[in-house]
Amino acid sequence: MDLNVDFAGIKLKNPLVGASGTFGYGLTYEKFFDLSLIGGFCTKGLSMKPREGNPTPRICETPSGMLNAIGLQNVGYEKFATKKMPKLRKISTAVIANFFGETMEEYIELAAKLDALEGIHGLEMNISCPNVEKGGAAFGTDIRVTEAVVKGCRAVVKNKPLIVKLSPNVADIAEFARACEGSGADGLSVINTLVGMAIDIKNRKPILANVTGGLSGPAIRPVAVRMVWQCYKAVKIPIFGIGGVASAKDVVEFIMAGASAVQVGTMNFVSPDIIPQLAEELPELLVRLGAASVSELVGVAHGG
Amino acid sequence: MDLNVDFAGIKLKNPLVGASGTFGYGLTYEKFFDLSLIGGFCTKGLSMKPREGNPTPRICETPSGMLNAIGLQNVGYEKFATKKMPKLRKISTAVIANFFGETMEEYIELAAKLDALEGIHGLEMNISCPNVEKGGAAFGTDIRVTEAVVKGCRAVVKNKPLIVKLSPNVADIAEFARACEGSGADGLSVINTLVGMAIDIKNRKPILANVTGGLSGPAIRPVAVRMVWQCYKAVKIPIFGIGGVASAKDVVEFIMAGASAVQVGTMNFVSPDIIPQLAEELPELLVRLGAASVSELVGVAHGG
Amino acid sequence: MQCTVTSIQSLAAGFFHLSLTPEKPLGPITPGQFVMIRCGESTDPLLRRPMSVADFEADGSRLGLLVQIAGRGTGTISRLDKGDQLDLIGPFGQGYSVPPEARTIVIVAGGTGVAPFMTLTPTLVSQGKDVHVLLGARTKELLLMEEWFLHAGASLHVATDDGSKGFDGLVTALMMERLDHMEEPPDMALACGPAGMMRAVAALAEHNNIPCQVSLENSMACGFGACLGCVAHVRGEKRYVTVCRKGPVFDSREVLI
Amino acid sequence: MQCTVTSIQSLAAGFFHLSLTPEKPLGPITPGQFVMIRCGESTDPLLRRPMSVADFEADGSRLGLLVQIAGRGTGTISRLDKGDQLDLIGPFGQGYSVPPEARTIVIVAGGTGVAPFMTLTPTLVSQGKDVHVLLGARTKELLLMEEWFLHAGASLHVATDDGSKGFDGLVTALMMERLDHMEEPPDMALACGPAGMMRAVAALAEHNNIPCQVSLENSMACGFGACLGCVAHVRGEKRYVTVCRKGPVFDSREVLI
Ligand SMILES: Cc1cc2nc3c(=O)[nH]c(=O)nc-3n(C[C@H](O)[C@H](O)[C@H](O)COP(=O)(O)OP(=O)(O)OC[C@H]3O[C@@H](n4cnc5c(N)ncnc54)[C@H](O)[C@@H]3O)c2cc1C
Ligand SMILES: Cc1cc2nc3c(=O)[nH]c(=O)nc-3n(C[C@H](O)[C@H](O)[C@H](O)COP(=O)(O)OP(=O)(O)OC[C@H]3O[C@@H](n4cnc5c(N)ncnc54)[C@H](O)[C@@H]3O)c2cc1C
Ligand SMILES: Cc1cc2nc3c(=O)[nH]c(=O)nc-3n(C[C@H](O)[C@H](O)[C@H](O)COP(=O)(O)O)c2cc1C
Ligand SMILES: Cc1cc2nc3c(=O)[nH]c(=O)nc-3n(C[C@H](O)[C@H](O)[C@H](O)COP(=O)(O)O)c2cc1C
Ligand code: FES
Ligand code: FES
Repeated sequence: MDLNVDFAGIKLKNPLVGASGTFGYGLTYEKFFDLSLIGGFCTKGLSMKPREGNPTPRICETPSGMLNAIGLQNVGYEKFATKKMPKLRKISTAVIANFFGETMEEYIELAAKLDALEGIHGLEMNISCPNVEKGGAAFGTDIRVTEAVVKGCRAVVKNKPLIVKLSPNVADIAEFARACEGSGADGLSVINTLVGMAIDIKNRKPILANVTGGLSGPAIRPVAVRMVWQCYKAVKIPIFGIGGVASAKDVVEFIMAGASAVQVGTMNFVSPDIIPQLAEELPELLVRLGAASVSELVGVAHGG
Repeated sequence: MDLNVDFAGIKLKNPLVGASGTFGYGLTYEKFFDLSLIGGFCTKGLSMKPREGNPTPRICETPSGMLNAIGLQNVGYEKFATKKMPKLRKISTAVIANFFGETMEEYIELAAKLDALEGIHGLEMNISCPNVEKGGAAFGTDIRVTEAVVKGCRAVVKNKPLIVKLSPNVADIAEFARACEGSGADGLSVINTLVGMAIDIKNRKPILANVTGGLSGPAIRPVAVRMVWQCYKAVKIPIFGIGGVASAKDVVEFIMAGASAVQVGTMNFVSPDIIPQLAEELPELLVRLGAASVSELVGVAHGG
Repeated sequence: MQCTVTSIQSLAAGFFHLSLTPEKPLGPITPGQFVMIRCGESTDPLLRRPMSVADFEADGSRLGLLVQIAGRGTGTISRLDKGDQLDLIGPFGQGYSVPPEARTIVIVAGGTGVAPFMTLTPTLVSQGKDVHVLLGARTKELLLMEEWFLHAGASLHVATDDGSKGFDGLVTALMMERLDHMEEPPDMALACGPAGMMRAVAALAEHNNIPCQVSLENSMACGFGACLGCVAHVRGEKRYVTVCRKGPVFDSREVLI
Repeated sequence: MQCTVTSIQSLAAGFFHLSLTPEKPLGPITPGQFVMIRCGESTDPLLRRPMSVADFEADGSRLGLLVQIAGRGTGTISRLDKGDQLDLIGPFGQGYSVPPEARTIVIVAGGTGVAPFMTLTPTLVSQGKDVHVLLGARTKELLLMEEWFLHAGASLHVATDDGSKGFDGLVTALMMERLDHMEEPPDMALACGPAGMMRAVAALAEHNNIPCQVSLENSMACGFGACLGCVAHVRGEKRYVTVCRKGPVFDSREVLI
């Protein structure tokens, strides 16, 4: 069974990739399995400077999902490049650097650095984070800002595929997909978390210290599949399907909706070896579905 | 314990209302309990003419939720007014007429008729349905269209509270809340279903005949609570909290986020007598939380 | 309604029979009606699962279900033990209705589709009717409740897809064969099983001018007419009917199967 | 890792002890480490629940958990029977670490906080240390594992909030009283229990200049350092540490409790 996927030039040995923020810098999972078994992973979202993230509580379980308000805690570019990369270069798996900035300049500066960093196979721009220059609304919910930041990064990212991770908190995701494609993106990641919240009724206040958080897990899968479907209709660049993947069936669901590969997030917390497990189960399911490769199923649910 | 709520002039004997499309025309639930035990209910969405709805399959279960694409099947205004209302007038519970139109004119025509219909306590405008004049995008995802249709209905609804039910499939729900308030709405219902979909991997096509459907149930509760929270900050008119209510705890969560009352939808399917059950459990929970009435808890999670 | 599991018995690989005693009698039941069962207390799976009432006491003080393990919900139920509780609501829907003047009845059942006929067959026999039961399954081991129908006094014919027992082929082919054998066409056909089988039985019955009732297994969210999710198309009209309320048993000419 | 339940025993209303045999030994365990257990196969509840390892074999070929029914997850676990399977991963985190030179140890445990001390206490006693165990609970019936600690050779003192047994008051008040009674301050204090109790024990220990280790029970999504959800504030710095990886046991002066 051919599980290989060429995702915008990134060679994945299977279509299963660890999602940003749920996979650390990869090494956390080494105690559970051999990282070379998986297609690749996206790093925890990187910023120029280290960030300590939000106060606690940062997480909260919800029906078939969870809320997180980690606040983009990360070690920062320098430490990532000097402490994590040397180890990651030795592992035969695709390393995709997820990154963000608080300002347009920070995005561009970091994109340029990551583009030059040896051992990084692709860049994934997280545009769901607050734009401090624009009063804190997410970059990725304003179409003009999205275009500007993608174009800005595109101009400096010359060696590696540039993937844009879309925010689902918009009315028309297809419009954003087209804007990213038009601004030079090589691929899309669909979707980031939905904004949600929960209340601590005993203490009469939001559970999360940050008030709102990102909803992830199986609960959001129907929304994610729909958005992948819409993006597939809208653009020609490949799409990572993300949101609640928990079984080989779910992987195929995203692929048939139009994803070239999928990312697994929250379920890594529940079953840390879920990605290699899915890689093992996938071929059998594909055979049962009469498919000889992953690629022949991409978007088939859209019909002829 | 005082469970009474005055919702924009609609007297509810408790803050528990059946959500539109999950409660038929009320009478379906008479075999499970005495309808006078509940605060009220919203009718299945009404249109001027009867509608047969979408082809099947129309529903599909998802993790802690379900997708539906019923397609707004309903008996139409005339049959509702002549066949259902005579029975409903005999029941001591608030009857809120949920309605929609395919065009601005249909909305306004129907709003005027419902405003004049005896026994209806309030009107709930569903603005999540496709605008046929504008290529099928939902009325409620375009701020100008939302304002226009709310103003249009407001002008003819002279006797009864006019509640607008918001679509959650937007980037900034607060903007829509403000637009509705500014256009004369007396209350808001937050939220309608999220757009989702699921794929039948065996047959390589969407499960729902309509391709996409509305996601409801506990899965969406965190998104709904967040949107109620945002709307409460944005407007002064009362809010129905809707989305995944399954327990008395959930009721209080919505109230503390800013809802004056809640609507229960999908969980009616699982436990047809859940609304009177919640009405029974609520007082005890309120006592445990140190509250003497529902109203004193509205929005308390926002702090002083 | 909470019910106590009074017995749970494996019938064949992936099939079992559950006997239940409700807290309070459910009230009168008609064969072909169904209950909606809750599979666990979690919100995943969220919705109740529809199950035909198989054997039962007339007042609903005891009922049996014949369950095929199809997925997570039925899997959970299969792990219940005697003494455990099961939450169900119902009975719902319209069952089979056989007019007094019908003398010869052909019953066609596939898989757990035998459930509604467990109580109906002995009733019809006791009314002096000539009842022919045709049971189908993939293979011999999966023929459910053969003994029961033998004892019920019906004339029993079985079909297996692999020919391991009885007629070699689909139960609908067996039906065709039986219709050829009968001197007079039966007054009525009653069927329950997968959609494909329902379609074939309906076509055969129509072709032979036999009034036929089929049971539909559309996906259901509520089971009692509130969600409008389960609808079937009314034949020749642009109109839907709720399977849970107007069915699940329909005259085969009434709906598109 | 699948484990077989070899026994499940109710200890008091809402508390039970679970004995488990993993498919394969988990490997070496330190008291204070924890495992993450899956509560059912559904996605609701979704996340694993952290549980301290209570009693165990050194190689992790058997382990016991002391569980308080706090909600749905632990409720599900409480209904397991002998022979059932339980899915867990771990052990994770850093346990208690008592330096060889520490001679006198005060252990303060509330509720299921006794768990990590079930194996640690006899170990410390066997090393010739003078171990004082202070157990607290709301009322007499909820004092867990008293017998165990009596047999372990520690000097045992109990406190109940309602005075129904032992010291009348909080276990931290009992600790204060014991400290007054001791001729020399102990070399070390080890504590496990609710956050409020941890704060009080830490304050007392600090006030008396006793090195103190506390165990934190922050909410955890993963348990192994991947989600960054469980962090605690490092005292005096603008920096967080993961409780699941750098803890759950910390020197009380290291983190904000
Ligand atoms: C009126 C009626 C009576 C029924 N009577 C019986 C009976 O007596 N015995 C019995 O074993 N089964 C019966 N069924 C079918 C039974 O409801 C499904 O097998 C069950 O819902 C599957 O649940 P699950 O969680 O185990 O499987 P799931 O994990 O939900 O699904 C497994 C497979 O079953 C299909 N499925 C899911 N729900 C339904 C549904 N409502 N109808 C048909 N297929 C479905 C799915 O598409 C999937 O392919 C009846 C169905 C209806 C509508
Ligand atoms: C390192 C560690 C070790 C633990 N050891 C034990 C132990 O040995 N025995 C034991 O009985 N319990 C222990 N706990 C607490 C245990 O994890 C929670 O009681 C359990 O997760 C509750 O799950 P539930 O589904 O039953 O309750 P839920 O329905 O999830 O919640 C019920 C209540 O418990 C609270 N809660 C939920 N999750 C946690 C959590 N992770 N930490 C603290 N409170 C929580 C909720 O806020 C709520 O008030 C430990 C926790 C940690 C972090
Ligand atoms: C704890 C946590 C932290 C996350 N951090 C990031 C991040 O730093 N950058 C990012 O682009 N996405 C982040 N995400 C989003 C995930 O990568 C993924 O898009 C989302 O969780 C949906 O997938 P899932 O349902 O499989 O978890 C985070 C998600 C979780 C649960
Ligand atoms: C089967 C079904 C039909 C619905 N039909 C309507 C409708 O006609 N009009 C409307 O405004 N909302 C409709 N809704 C949305 C619900 O009223 C409610 O807003 C939504 O389901 C979220 O609440 P819940 O999670 O409690 O179900 C429908 C929902 C379901 C599940
Ligand atoms: S199942 Fe809900 S209407 Fe039939
Ligand atoms: S629980 Fe996930 S990092 Fe600690």
